[in-house]
Amino acid sequence: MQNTLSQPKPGESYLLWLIKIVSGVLILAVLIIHFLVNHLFAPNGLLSHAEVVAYYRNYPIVPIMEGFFLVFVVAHSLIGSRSIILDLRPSPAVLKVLDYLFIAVGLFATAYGIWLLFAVINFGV
Amino acid sequence: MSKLHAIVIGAGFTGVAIAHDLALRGFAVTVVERGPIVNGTSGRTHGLLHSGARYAVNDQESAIECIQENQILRLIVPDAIEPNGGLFIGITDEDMAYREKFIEGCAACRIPIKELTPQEALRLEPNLNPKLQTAFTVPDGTFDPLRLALAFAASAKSNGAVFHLYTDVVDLLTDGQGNIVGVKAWDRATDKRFEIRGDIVVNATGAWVGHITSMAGISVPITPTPGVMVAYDQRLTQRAINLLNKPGDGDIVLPQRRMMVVGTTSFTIEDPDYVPVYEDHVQLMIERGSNLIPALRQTKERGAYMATRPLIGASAPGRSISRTFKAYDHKETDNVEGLVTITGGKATTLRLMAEKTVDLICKKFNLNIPCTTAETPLLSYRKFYVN
Amino acid sequence: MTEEKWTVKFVIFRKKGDQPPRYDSYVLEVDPDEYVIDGVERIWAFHDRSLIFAHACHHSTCGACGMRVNDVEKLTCITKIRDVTTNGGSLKIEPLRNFPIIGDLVVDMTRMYAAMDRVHAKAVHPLSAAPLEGEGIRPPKDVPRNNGDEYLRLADCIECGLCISACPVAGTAENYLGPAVLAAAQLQGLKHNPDLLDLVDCADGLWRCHSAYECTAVCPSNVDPGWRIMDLRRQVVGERIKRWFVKA
Amino acid sequence: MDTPKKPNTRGILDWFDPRGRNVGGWGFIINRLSAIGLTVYLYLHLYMLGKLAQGPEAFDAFIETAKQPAIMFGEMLVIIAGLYHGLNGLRIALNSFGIAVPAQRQLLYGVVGITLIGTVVFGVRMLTAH
Repeated sequence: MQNTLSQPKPGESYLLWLIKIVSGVLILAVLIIHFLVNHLFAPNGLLSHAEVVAYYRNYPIVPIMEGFFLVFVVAHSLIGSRSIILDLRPSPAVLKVLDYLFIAVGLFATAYGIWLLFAVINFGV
Repeated sequence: MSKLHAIVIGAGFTGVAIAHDLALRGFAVTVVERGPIVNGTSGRTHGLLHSGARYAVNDQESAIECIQENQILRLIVPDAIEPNGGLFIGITDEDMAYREKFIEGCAACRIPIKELTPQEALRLEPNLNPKLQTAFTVPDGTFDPLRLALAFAASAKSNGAVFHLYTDVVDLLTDGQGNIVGVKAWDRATDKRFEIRGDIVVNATGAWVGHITSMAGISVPITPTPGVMVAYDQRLTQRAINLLNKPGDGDIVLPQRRMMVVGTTSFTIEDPDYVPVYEDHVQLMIERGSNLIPALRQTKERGAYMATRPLIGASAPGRSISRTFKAYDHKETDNVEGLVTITGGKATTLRLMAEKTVDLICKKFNLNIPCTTAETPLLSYRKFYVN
Repeated sequence: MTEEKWTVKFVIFRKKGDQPPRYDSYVLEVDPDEYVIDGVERIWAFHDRSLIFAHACHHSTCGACGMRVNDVEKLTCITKIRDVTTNGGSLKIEPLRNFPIIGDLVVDMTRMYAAMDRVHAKAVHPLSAAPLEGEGIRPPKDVPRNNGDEYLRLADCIECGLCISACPVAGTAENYLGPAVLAAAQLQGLKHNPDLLDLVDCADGLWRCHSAYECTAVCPSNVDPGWRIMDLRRQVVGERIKRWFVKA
Repeated sequence: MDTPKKPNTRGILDWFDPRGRNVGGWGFIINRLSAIGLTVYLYLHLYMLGKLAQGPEAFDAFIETAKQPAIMFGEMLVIIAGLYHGLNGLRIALNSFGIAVPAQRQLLYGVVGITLIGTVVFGVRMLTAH
C-alpha cells in the first residue's frame, strides 16, 4: 500500500477502451448479419467441407465479412484480456512482455485466419 | 534544551485542539485515545457552530466566547463548515416576550443580528413554520464534527504530534510521591501494553475526566449530561433554525449535508460509556422540531443518537478559567504535580479551551510563548492520514 | 419504534496485530429499531473492552462507521437492525474490504484519502454545484442568495469507503482510484479542471471500472458513483476526441 | 499503531464471489466469466477451423465428433455466453456514454431475458436439426 499514489501511469487509455467498445458493437452487428445471411443462403447449415467451400466461393462478400469479423473479435478479445490482466496490477515489466505477446498473438491469429480464408476459397483449385 | 513532552489523554475536540496548540508552541506531543478521533461526545455533537445568540440572555460569557470562536473557526477550518448563518424564529406570544431580552443580549455580546418580517423569513426559508411572528438572522453555521477534529489533529501531526488511537490509558505512572510522570497504555489494535513518560499529562477526556483522575485518587465534580439528537433524511433549510426563547429541549434544527438534525434533551447519568437512545426523547424531537419546520413530519428518520455533555458541578473546586469550561492544575487543587484536567465547554469553543489550557501549562513551566492558533489556518482533514 | 425485543447473535470479526483473525459471537437483546452501531458499541461497553471499531457522528455525516454487515457494506449508524436480520437471527460484522486492517473492525483508508486529495475533491460545495432536486426544497435559483454569497454545503460524499470495499475490482487493482474518487472528479467536471483528465484517463483510473454498479448499490450518501463514473467516461472520450481536432 | 500494509482482499475471488452482491454485481460476474470462456473458445475455434485447410476428410470427421452431446452442450454454452456478453456489452457501452445509467438494472434484466429466449430458440433449433 502506498501513501502517495504514483503519477498517473499510461498503459490503458480512452483509445484502447474505445476500440474495445467499437469493436464489440461491430462484432454484434456482423454476427447478426452473419446469422441472417447464413439463414438465407445456407438454410441447411454448413456441416460439410464441400458446403463451406461452395458457400465461400459463391458469395465473395461472406469471406470478406468473415475477415473483418476475425479482426474485430481478435482485437476485442486481446484488449479485453489485457484489461482483465490490468485488474491484477501487473508490474510494468510483466505488462510490457504481455503487450508484445498480445501483439504477436493478434498478428498471428489475423494472418492465420486470412490464410485460412484463402485456403478454403482456393481449396482444390 | 530538549522539548517538553506533553501527553494528552483523549482525542475529542479538546484533546485535538490542545495537541495542535501544544505542538505549535513547541511541545513534543503524544495523544492517547481509546477509540478513533472524536468517538465520544465530540463526534456526536449536534454540529451547530454557535453564534452565541442562544446564550446571549442567560450566559453572556459563553455567548461572547461563541461569537468570537465562530468567527475564528470559519477562517481557519473552512472545509468542515457550512457557513450559511441561522435564524431565531418566534412563533408564540411567549416567544415574542423573549424578543426584547434577545435583542439586548445580542447587542451586549456583539452578536450581529437582523430582524426580518415573517414574509422575508419565509422567502429565505420557505419550509419554516408559516405561523412565525418574527425572525432574526444570526451568524450560525453547521460543522462536520469528525472533519473539524481531524483538521486540528492533522495540523498537530504535521508539527510532530504522535497519535495512539485505540489505546486505553489503564493507569497513571507516578514518581513514588504521588506526582504523575506518564501513563500506562494498552494498544487494543495490536493488544500491546506499554508506558509513555512525559513532563505533563493533560486529561482532556470530557465526560470521562473522573475515570482518569480517579487513577490518581482525585475526584472532579463532573455531571455527565446526555441529550438525544435525531437526523432526518431531507434538507429543508439552508440555515440553522433556533426557537426564539430560552434554551430548551428540541429547539434547534439544523441542516447538514442532505439532512436535518434536531436536538436536544438533557438528563443526567452516572456512567457515560454507553447511553441508550430513549424512544420518548426521539418522539419529543419530532414534536419540537416540527414546531419550527412542519415539513419535518414528512421526512424519514435517518439516525438517532446520544451525546454526553460534560457539565461541571456548581461547587467545583480549583481555579476556574471561566464559567463555561474549567482547567484544573491538580498541583493547586490536590497537590498532585504533573496532571492538568480540562473539561466542560462546547464544540464551538474548542480552540479557546485549548488556548487557555496550554496557557496554564506554559505558566507552570514558566514559559512565555503566545498562542497562535487563532491566526493559523488548519490543514485539510485528509492530511491526518496522508503525509 | 416499539417495545419489541429481539435476540440477535452478533458474529464479530476479530484480529489483533499479526495474530490470525477469528470470529467472536455475542448474543444481545436488542430493539429491532436500534442501529447496528448501537449493538457493536454495547458489545464493547458490556462484553469485551478489547474490541475496536470506528465511529464518530452516529448520523451519517462523518462516514467513519462503515462495516460489512452480513456480507454487504453498510454505514452502521443508519442501518436499523430490523433491516438486516430477524429475531433469533445473526449479524456477521466484518471490516471493510480492500483496505489494510488496523485491528478488529477498523481499516486504514489512507489510500482513499490520498486519492481524494489527488483529485482535490472538495469537502464543501456551493449549493449550485451540489443541488438538492426532489428534496422538498425549492431549487436554489428561487431562493435569494445569502447576503450576496452563495450557500455552501458539505459534500454528499462522506468518504466512508463503502464503495471501494464493494467494488469487485478494487481488491485486485490496488492502485485503482476507486468509485468515490472518480465520482469526486466527475463532480468537479473536466471542463473546469482539465488537469484531472490525465489523472482519470489512465490504467489506474476510469478504465478499471467494469460497470458492476456495486458502488452505487452500497453508497449511503446519494453520491451514485456508478453513474458519475459513466458520465466521466463520456466527458473523457468527448474531450479526447475534441483534441484530435483542436490542439489543447 | 503498527499499520499492516496489505489490503484486506481475497484477490480474484472478489471478482466472482456473488455473496452480498447486487444485480449489477451479478452482471459483472457473468460478463467476466463469459469473457474468459469466449476468449478460450475463440482460439480453440480458430485452431479447429484449421481442419478446413486439411481437406474434406479431416473437416468432416471433426464435424462428426462435434455432434457428440458433450460438444453440443459446449456449443450451447458458447451461444449463451455470446448472447449475454454481446447484449451486456451493449448495455455497458450505452451506459458508458452516459445513456440510461439509472436504468442499468432494468437493462440487465432485459439482457438476461433476451439471452434466455435466445437460448431456448437456439436449443430447439439445435435439437431439431439433428
